[in-house]
Amino acid sequence: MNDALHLYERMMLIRQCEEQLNDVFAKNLFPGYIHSYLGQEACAVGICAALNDDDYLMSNHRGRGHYLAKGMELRSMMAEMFGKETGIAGGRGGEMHAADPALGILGGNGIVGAGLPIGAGAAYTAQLNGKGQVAVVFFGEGASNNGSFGETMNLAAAWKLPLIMVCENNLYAEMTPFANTVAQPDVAMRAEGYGMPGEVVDGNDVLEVRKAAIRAVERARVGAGPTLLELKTYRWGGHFQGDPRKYRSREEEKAWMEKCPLKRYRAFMLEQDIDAGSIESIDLRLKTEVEEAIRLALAADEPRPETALDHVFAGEVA
Amino acid sequence: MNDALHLYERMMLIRQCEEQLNDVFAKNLFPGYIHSYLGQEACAVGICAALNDDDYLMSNHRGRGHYLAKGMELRSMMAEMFGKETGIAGGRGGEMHAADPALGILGGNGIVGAGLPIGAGAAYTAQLNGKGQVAVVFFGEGASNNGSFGETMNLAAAWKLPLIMVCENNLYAEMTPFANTVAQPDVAMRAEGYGMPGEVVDGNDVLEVRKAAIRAVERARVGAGPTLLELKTYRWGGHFQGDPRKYRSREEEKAWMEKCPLKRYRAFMLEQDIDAGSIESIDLRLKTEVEEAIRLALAADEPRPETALDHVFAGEVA
Amino acid sequence: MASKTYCWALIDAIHEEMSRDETVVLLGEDVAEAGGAFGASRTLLESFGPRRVRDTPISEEIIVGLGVGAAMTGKRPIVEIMFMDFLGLCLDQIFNQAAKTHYIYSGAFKMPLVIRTSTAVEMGIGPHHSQLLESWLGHVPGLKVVMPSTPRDAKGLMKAAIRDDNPVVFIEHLAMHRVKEDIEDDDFVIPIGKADVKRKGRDVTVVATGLQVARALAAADELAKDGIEIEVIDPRTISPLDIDTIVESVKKTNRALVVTSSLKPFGFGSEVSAEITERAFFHLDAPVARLTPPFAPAPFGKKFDAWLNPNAESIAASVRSLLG
Amino acid sequence: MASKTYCWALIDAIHEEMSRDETVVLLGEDVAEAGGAFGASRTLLESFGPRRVRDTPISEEIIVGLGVGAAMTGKRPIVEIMFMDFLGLCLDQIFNQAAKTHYIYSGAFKMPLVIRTSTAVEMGIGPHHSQLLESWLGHVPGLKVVMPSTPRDAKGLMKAAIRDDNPVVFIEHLAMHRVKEDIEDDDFVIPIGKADVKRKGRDVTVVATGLQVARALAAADELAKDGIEIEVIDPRTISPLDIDTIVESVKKTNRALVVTSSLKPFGFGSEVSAEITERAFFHLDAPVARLTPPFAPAPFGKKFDAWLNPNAESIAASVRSLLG
Ligand SMILES: Cc1ncc(C[n+]2csc(CCOP(=O)(O)OP(=O)(O)O)c2C)c(N)n1
Ligand SMILES: Cc1ncc(C[n+]2csc(CCOP(=O)(O)OP(=O)(O)O)c2C)c(N)n1
Ligand SMILES: [Mg+2]
Ligand SMILES: [Mg+2]
Repeated sequence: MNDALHLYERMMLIRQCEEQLNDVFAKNLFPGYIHSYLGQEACAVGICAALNDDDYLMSNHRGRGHYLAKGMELRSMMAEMFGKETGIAGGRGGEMHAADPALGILGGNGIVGAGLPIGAGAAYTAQLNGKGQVAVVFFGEGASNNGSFGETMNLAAAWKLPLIMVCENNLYAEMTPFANTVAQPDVAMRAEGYGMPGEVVDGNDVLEVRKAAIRAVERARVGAGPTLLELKTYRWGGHFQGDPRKYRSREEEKAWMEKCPLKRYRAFMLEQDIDAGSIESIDLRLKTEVEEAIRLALAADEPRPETALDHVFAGEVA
Repeated sequence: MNDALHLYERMMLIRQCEEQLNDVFAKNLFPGYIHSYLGQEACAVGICAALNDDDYLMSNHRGRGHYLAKGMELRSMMAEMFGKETGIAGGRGGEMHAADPALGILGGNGIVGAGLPIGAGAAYTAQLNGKGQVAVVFFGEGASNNGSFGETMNLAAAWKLPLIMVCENNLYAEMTPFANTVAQPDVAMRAEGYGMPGEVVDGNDVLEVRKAAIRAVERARVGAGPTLLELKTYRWGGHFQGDPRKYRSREEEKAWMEKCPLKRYRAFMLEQDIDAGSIESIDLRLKTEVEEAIRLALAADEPRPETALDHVFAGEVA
Repeated sequence: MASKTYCWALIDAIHEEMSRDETVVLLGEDVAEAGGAFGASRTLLESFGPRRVRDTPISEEIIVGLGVGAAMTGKRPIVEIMFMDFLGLCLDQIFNQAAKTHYIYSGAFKMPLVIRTSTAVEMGIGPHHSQLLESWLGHVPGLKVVMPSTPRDAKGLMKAAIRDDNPVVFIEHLAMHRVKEDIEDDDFVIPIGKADVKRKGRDVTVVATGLQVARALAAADELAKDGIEIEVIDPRTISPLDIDTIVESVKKTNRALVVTSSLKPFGFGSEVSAEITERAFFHLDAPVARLTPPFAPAPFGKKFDAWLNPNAESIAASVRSLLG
Repeated sequence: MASKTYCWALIDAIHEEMSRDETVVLLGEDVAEAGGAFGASRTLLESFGPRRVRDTPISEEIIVGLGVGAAMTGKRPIVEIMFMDFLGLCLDQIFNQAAKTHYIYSGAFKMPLVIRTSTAVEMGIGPHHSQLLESWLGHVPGLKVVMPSTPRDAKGLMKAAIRDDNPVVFIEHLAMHRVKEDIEDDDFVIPIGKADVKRKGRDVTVVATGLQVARALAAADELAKDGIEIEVIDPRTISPLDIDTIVESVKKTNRALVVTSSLKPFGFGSEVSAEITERAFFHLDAPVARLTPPFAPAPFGKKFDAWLNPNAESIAASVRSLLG
């Protein structure tokens, strides 16, 4: 698949996952909360387009987009979301946790902000390895108010770690508008004070995101240090599915849905003379693939409860 | 005493304390570590010159200068440093902890950075009270790398708290030069990204410090929000007395001692035709007062060890 | 008298205290505009305004620190840490600052601070949202820790916590938020540090906390059918623990079981066991038993939780084996 | 064979492991240029260079987080938290991240991380620098916790900790840094999870940790003069605890005393007491006794510390009262 189509394909894969999961949730077939990635597809896909398999990625509680963009296998990821035995973490991680060491995907997190220091640790490994690897850490604008954010910016800058700090600013942290918790709404502006570059990017434009990512990754690979990218975007759904979203207007939501990253990119592709047929066939294939993944996930066994006692410790080596 | 002499008097009081305590330490008569304030006198005095008794002050592990500048009674403070029964905290706080609610002095701290959120809490009280009070929190440049710093800047700015964040940048955190742990050496530059003003000030010039403090306090009193002041200064001694200071050169120390805040201010006073005699009489008086305070502290009783069980809880009101 | 949920009982408690004392304030993530992440501070913003009921950034350390500073300067703050799984981000402010300040300065500052927090134990939300960590807090001198198991207890203890001049960590069980109970309309407090005998019995003393109280009572009904009468004690306060009430009961029953949703090693059960043993050893006919989840994190999913946690059946079985 | 201090034994251990395995790195405040705030990493920067031995900012959360991320990606980091009193600033990274990652992902990531930390308990430095908090850590599944009481144990356990694929919190007693012992020159490890019987005896089992081990041995000498022979067991590992060795001893002595420098409620003594009682109840002639400081913060000054903490005399007295 060519590059242009690949970006689209990844975004559509995420879109399909998120839409179909919402349907599953509406039918009461999903166990627990869904932190939807709907509307933010261009962020994960644009960033990961700049990464290699051996680059590291640390995610957060809203991770499906990140996982899929970095290449996680769909079915075992999906099964994990449902907490099934066939899930990539054996069904113990659930909706907020999936990982794949082979792709450098270091997992999700239930603790807001906690991924930042871990991402820095992976970047330190990359620096020690000296093979030009980088680490990316995704976090929300809400997380940027946690202490871990300042510690990470400072240390990454001081050590010139190959770390790309990606803030997905979707304007809300749970039910609280970001504007209510800050005096200055651009997270990227905090970078300079710590001695690292920060950049605001249109997070709904996958090409802009990819461009910014390539610049940041380039810097990181050559030892020039970290970058903070703030991707301005929007969480179409509530904090979790079912959240009544009283804290914002339906108009605001509609305005942002107009800026749909897929719609925008589809228009661009058509301008580039990519034929509508190949786009449609991707849509159809992914729809089916995701349906199948969800079907399999629903049908899969729950883990045996006794397995709760496995893996508390790794085997000893001493 | 006029204003000009008052600044001098406070600085000299601190200077006397620090020098005489070093002597006591050298004679092995001090119980534990001394975190010397020698060289930083203009910071505490310049800032506190802008404060009223009902303004709040939160200190850190290097607190004697702050306590004295805000007006803490010398003898009970000194006795506290020695852990004596007559100490202002009953001798249980020791060298890192003294407080006086009547003067808004909320205490020292053994945990680097932990005073910042507490200072913000006092500022929130001030804001609620609506009587134009402000809160000041002192911390080192090393503390600015702790998570609490970012959290405090952000919240103080978002809530427009009447908080003056005073970073005494004395270039070292324990044995580690600040430059080794940051990419950007001006702590004040971090303020803007959080939407609050930050200012670098010559921390060895008491008049400059006072000017900056007055500006910041003014802003705070009228509800315009917090300010970050970075006072560039130098810790003449080691991190604690006895530290061999291998991490820096004797030349660097000498160069900074040339910039002695007292020497500088004395020169200014003489230029202002303040007569040398009144300066000298201050010197003499303070020397004696501090000698006396130390003599009393040394002679005072240790607290009875059983009192270790007092004050674990306050009496119940429910 | 009105029937109230655990959640509304808490809101009522805070509402009443905020009305009677204007120094009471409520700070935390989503507590104001959203009425609480779990709806447990609804109406408070409307009643008391945005200065006293205030949304904070996601900054756990300063959330508690704000409370410490405000409490030292004359306010009676309630600060909220949404899940107690997040304690690791703010524990310094709790154990070194809130709990020690009165002590260090020999009483110069009171610390009338309530740290309101929740456990979602057994709700299937996975390893970072399913922990009950009262044992950590019980190890801290200068801190009080309460954990109510009924709406009425929740209300009375919240009011006591707000009026207390010491820092109190108030642990809510989210899984109980919708449980209902009749609660009188008058002003009342439930004293911190006082256990409640939820059922009288003679054969075995069962000390149960939080979610396990109702299960112990269910087990009691079952066991009664076989003529076994257990005494169910809910300590309600984790620290300081009302060990006297427990020991008195054990002296009568000669057997004790401790049931918790928190982990066994270095846990609540160990503390109660050690205390009972120390004080009533020669009254014991059998060693104090501890019934807890096994020593592992809680994976995602309710099936795991159901398997891991004590329930009425396993409580009844433990009682029988103690007698057996 | 060479006589080594506790401090140098630790440096040697790290030196040896850094030499044999280049994935071992050391990160923390003042660990590199200054050779450690307490001199406990001297020579390591010179030997292994600034990429592997690195000074960090005063950022406790990221210090541990760096270790977590590096351990997940193939390194074997040792990260240092200067005093364990600072745990409240980094506990999330320890208990939610380091301890649970292997578990959550069903073993996809190993976590060969050592969190090196110190207690200055009993050194008179005051309330924020005098705490022993091993009980918190022992409550965390997936975490190992060791606390050596001699230079040789320190060396062998540090080497074992570095080679372990699990997160290990390594607690050093600063007050013991200058204690000396002969240590063999060959490569050896002391297995984590194995208690050490420091003295054989028949009358009372004394379980002592850290600073209290030497005092228990001193008390043993005193008591022996009166024909009382205590068995002194140093668990060395706090979690997982080698309860078998302890219980075996109690089955012989029928009496047990636990002595620690950490606080009693929800503490180490409670855990050991509960476990002994559960497993050896019918062998016990008396309740398990716990000798600890009283439940209060530690004020500034050595006199307070001396009054608060157990010592050889109070240990001997407790043993006598257990016997009689
Ligand atoms: C330390 C911590 N505090 C609070 C929460 C509860 N919580 C979960 S998601 C969330 C909002 C996060 O907002 P943001 O970082 O903007 O990410 P988004 O959900 O918008 O993607 C909060 C407060 C948590 N999980 N961890
Ligand atoms: C959280 C925490 N980390 C580390 C320490 C140990 N420590 C005490 S003072 C200090 C240096 C602080 O440096 P700075 O903030 O610049 O203040 P200064 O001592 O220079 O006045 C350190 C690391 C501590 N007390 N608390
Ligand atoms: Mg957001
Ligand atoms: Mg400094």
